[in-house]
Amino acid sequence: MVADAGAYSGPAHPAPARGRVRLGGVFFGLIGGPAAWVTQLIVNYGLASYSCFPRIRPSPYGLPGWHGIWGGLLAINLVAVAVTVAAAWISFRDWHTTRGEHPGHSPHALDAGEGRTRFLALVGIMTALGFVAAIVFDTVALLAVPQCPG
Amino acid sequence: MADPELERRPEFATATVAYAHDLERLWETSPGIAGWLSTVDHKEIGIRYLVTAFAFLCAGGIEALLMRLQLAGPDRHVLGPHAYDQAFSMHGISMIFLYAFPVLSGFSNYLWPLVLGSRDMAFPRLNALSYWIYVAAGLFMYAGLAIGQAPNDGWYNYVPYANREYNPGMNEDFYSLGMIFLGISTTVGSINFIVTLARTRAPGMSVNRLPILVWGTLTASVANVLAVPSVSLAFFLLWMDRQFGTHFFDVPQGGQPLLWQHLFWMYAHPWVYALVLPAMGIVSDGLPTFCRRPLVGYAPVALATVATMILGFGVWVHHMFATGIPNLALAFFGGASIVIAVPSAVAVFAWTATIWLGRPVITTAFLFFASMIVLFVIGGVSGFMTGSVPVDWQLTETYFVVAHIHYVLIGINVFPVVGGIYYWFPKFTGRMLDEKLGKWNFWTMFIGFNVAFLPMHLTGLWGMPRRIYTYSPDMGWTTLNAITTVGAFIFAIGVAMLLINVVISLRVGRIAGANPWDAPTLEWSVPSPPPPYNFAVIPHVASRHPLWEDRLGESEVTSLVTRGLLLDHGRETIGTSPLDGDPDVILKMPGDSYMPLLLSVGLTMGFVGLLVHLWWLAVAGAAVALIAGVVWLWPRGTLGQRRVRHV
Amino acid sequence: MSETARSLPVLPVGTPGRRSLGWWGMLWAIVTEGTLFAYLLFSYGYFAVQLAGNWMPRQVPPLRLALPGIVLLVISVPAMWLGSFGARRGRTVALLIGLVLALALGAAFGVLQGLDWRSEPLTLRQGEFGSVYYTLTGLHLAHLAAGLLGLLLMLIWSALGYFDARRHAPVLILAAYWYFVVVVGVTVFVALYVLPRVW
Amino acid sequence: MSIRRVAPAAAALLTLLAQPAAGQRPLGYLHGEGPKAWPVVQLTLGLLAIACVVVIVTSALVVVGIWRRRVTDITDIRSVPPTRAGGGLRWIAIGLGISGVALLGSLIWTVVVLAAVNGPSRPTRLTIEVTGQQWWWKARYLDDDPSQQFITAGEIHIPVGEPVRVRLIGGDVIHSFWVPALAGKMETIPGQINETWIEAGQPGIYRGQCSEYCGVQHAHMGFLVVADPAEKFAAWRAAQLRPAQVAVPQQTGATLFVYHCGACHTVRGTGAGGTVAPDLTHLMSRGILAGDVVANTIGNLAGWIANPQGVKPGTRMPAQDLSGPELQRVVGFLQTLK
Repeated sequence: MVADAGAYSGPAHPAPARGRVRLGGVFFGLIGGPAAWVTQLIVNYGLASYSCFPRIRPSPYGLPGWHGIWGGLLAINLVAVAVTVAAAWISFRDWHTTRGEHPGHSPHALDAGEGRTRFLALVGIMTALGFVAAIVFDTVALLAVPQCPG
Repeated sequence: MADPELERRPEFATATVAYAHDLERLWETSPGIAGWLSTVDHKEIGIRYLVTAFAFLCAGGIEALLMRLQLAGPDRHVLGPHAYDQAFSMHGISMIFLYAFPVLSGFSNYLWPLVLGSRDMAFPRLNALSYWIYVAAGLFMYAGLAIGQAPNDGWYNYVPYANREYNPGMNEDFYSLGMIFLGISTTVGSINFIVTLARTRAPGMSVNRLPILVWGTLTASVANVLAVPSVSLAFFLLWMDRQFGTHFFDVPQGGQPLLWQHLFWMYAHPWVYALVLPAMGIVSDGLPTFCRRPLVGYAPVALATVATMILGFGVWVHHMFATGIPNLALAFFGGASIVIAVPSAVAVFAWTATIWLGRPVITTAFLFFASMIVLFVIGGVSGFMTGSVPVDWQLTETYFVVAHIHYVLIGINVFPVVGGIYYWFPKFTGRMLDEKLGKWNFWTMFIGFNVAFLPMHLTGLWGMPRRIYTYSPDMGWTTLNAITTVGAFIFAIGVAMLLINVVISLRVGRIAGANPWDAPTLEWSVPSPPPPYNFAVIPHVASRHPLWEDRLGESEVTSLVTRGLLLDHGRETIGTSPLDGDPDVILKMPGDSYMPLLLSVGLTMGFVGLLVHLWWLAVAGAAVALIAGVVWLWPRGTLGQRRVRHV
Repeated sequence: MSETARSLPVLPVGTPGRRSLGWWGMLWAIVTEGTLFAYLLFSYGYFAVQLAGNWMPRQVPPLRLALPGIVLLVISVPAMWLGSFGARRGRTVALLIGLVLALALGAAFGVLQGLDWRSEPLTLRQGEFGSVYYTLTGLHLAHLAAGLLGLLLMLIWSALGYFDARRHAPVLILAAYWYFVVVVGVTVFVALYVLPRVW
Repeated sequence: MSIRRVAPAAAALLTLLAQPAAGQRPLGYLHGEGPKAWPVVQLTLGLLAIACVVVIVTSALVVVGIWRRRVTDITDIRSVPPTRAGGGLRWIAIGLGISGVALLGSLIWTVVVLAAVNGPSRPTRLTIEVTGQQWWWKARYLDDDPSQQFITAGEIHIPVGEPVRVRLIGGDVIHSFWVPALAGKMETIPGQINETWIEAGQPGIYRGQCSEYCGVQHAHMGFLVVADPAEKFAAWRAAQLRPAQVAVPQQTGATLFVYHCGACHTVRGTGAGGTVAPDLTHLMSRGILAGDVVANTIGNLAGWIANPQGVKPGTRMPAQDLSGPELQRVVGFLQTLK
């Protein structure tokens, strides 16, 4: 058995630019959008369903005092969009500082995924943009469907 | 000088014959029944998972064929209503819980350490435990069928019908306890996958170099960790209601039937994605091999996998559109259910582009993978229709949904799985499956499946409700049902062809060699079948296609496959950091052990005791499990737990 | 072959603290068990919303035994911390003292909870609240029992000299689990004993 | 093949599937007969057309993609070296763009329909409380005046062209109220009250069916919704309010009925006052028996009473120990319940 400890020469590190970004920012970029989306979905669902189906029977015209929640629901969605855009921006910043991590332009980074730091930044951008779309899809409902069955 | 038992610099070299021989001695399972019962080799366990899952597939398939005979025409008497109800319930349970997920666990168990460049899963014994519990839980639920008291409320088991008042037999007790039992297996298996991924990859395998299969199973595992408690809790509460008179779902006392639906679907919707994402991963990894081209859009496809699962957690209410929830609240989930098509579209276009831009080599595995794209799209668009709230009010609980779920589960699970078997059988056994029989196998399954289930959409649109044991001739469903029954039998013949091919090829199949498909990933760098230690030297990965690097010519560095880390001071593998795969520990892996088996025997005793109210048996089972657990965890000198005292 | 060679560092062998696989496994076990309690608390909240005020028993569970119990359980956190601190530094005495204290405090909580059950006028079959109350506290007690068993094992293993400054992963793993049990205990306490009072 | 040519063709095919034989498929929902059903039918057909186009286009892409550069001899796999030809990302971008637009469009259409069928366009004058029971349907016609309320089973009459509110009660387990030609499903859930509404645009008999699995006879839990013109409906309603008149020749049959069946069934005007089974006061005004297992003919009625478990295995209705002549008398009495 050949013992040449110390003579190890592995390939280059997969993320040479990892020192240039903050790990917390990377994670926020990745989970900010999904977290905002899931929060607005569940909170809006709870409010919308409670306001016209409290307990055992529906309240066709809505609970007294709950008529104004439409604006609240919309506001929640806007906050969610803002958080997601912030996540996109942080990811974009990380992408900007690390895009030279590996040879190859950005389509190549999408296709092959080399350069771990810039890969995560790119994934963060896509995630956030995707979840902006998801939140918009939920907001469409708010614009058309009445709060209660009537 | 530091104690070499506690820290050392791993040697780096090429494997010699003597060294490989040492590894063989360290890692091999002892022969005979003793080794068979105590092995923790992930490859052995993976194969067992696959074989057991196929056994349950066949059982569920026989139930399906009986149902199809009953429904082949109006007013038939093949099965009575009681038998039919148990048949469709056991069919669902078998296919969803005992086949579809475990079969993917089988692939992942076998393949993960090989594609990740490791020597075993993070917790080999937990792996064995997970398998034994799976078998025990499956047999536990089938024991109900054997005594004619199988679960009879469908796989989603709505209360209050599942309550004791309406369902006084033991049927639902088998289901409740069986699902809690099975949940243990799923949970420990999932944790095992997650930690394996986080900690035991080959050096250099950063997260951007993971095969998509790994992304699929990882995502499914995280989802299971978060979702399985929901269903275990639901079944536990149901069992408490049934046995101890609690009031969770008991309406006269204020119990909430919709709470069951929430808990069940919060689990079951993510679960459905857990049944398909690893299978989509199989296609994402298999298709490029045969298209002679890396997968188009690795990053978007990896992201789509994860995003599907995240969105999958937010759509559980779309199973509850008809429960009276106000329309606005439903509309939010309608939006989520429609937007979930976006990541699916990413995957579909990535696969299609891979085919267009590659040079497809038409093998049986390729046919299964490529046909899956079409079946996936059909299952996807019918799912998209059910996401539209008002349309779903009509579609739900009709055969349209039955068609949808079969396109999803057969199209996106069975087809990739069978393709995966054609693809990896050479790796598993060292022999190729017969390609000629394979083509027959594919076309029979493909035609049979579509004959059975494509017309079923129309059966649904023409109003046939699901779970009815018979129908009258004036409903207009006779012809369609007859066609579906014919298709189901053709499909069954196709599955039988696969089994025949496996049996024949095991004996006379062409010898495969290490890499018969000229595939790019690490598992093809080791002999077929792989030695018990997988890798003589731990490889060092420099790209996502270690075996194609020379020809793709885009990486200025190359992965090291034949030269690598020598780890032979006992059963060892390398531990690496989660993001970048930097080596940070030399892991000592446990040897074979009877404790996983003993622990699952104890748990089985416990659950049987709870089922039949033999409390002493339950306590004895718990005691056996406890003893097995303590022995299992007892620190061992050879593991480095105890300091070796140099006197 | 790349010339950007990196020499491999000296690596620890076996199960060094938080690099051990067991620690990572425990983290995820905590995640899944925590989720279990989250779903149960969700069910509790669901009943609270659906049944409004009509489901609380006339007497909410008394604090007489529960309050001292939860205080003891919280005090077990520094005890457990002392134990794991001792393990990390190889100070066996601190390790043993911490483990014994945590074991005693945890057991005391269990005994008080058991006494509480006995003195409780509520029963398992008494409405939703009774069902939720016993299921939540019962599941927590089951997790506590597992923790106590773990503590007992750690005591035995420590006494046998299995742990030192370099090898102590099981203690850290158990400590993580124990903190989880305490957090769940406090959450359950707040949900069952405090919230009904401030409603 | 362009999408523009495929879409109308698919839509035409779907319309063909939906329209001609509607009457032969009484539970089909590709045709609707009321303002609540029409927008949903259009949406269903629209989404179905989109779905078909997507399937056809992607299948064609896959098949052509395989065909054009295929290698059939698999022993050659090594002779086809792996390469990375560029341009694949464009596929994903274009595909995402098209599907995103289609999805957003479908969602907007969905919420518009959802808003349209959210509630009746006019105030409702009639509310029917429908209870799902294992395995039959009870309907109580509500009225502010208790004397104007009555209960019937299996057959719900409504006035044509008028929205009717349906209040859904779960009698035992969860069932689902579904009249495909008029509206989608709504579950009847014990412990909560759901509300929906239906409106028939045309007079007719619409078949309904329980559509949530509810036990062994889930298959036989049908009902009928009969939409009548206003006058006819009013006459029916007036008739239903009347108690039964027991003619002298039927006295024995009525007594036997009260003794054997009265604990479960009600016939107003007799001593039979049970509430766990269908109200039979106007049994002969209904076309179906036992949750639509059989048509309401004299033979079926006698057979059903004589051997309920044979007709509908698992039904809650127990067999009665009636001799042949007794059975005839009971059936004879029931035949008078017009």
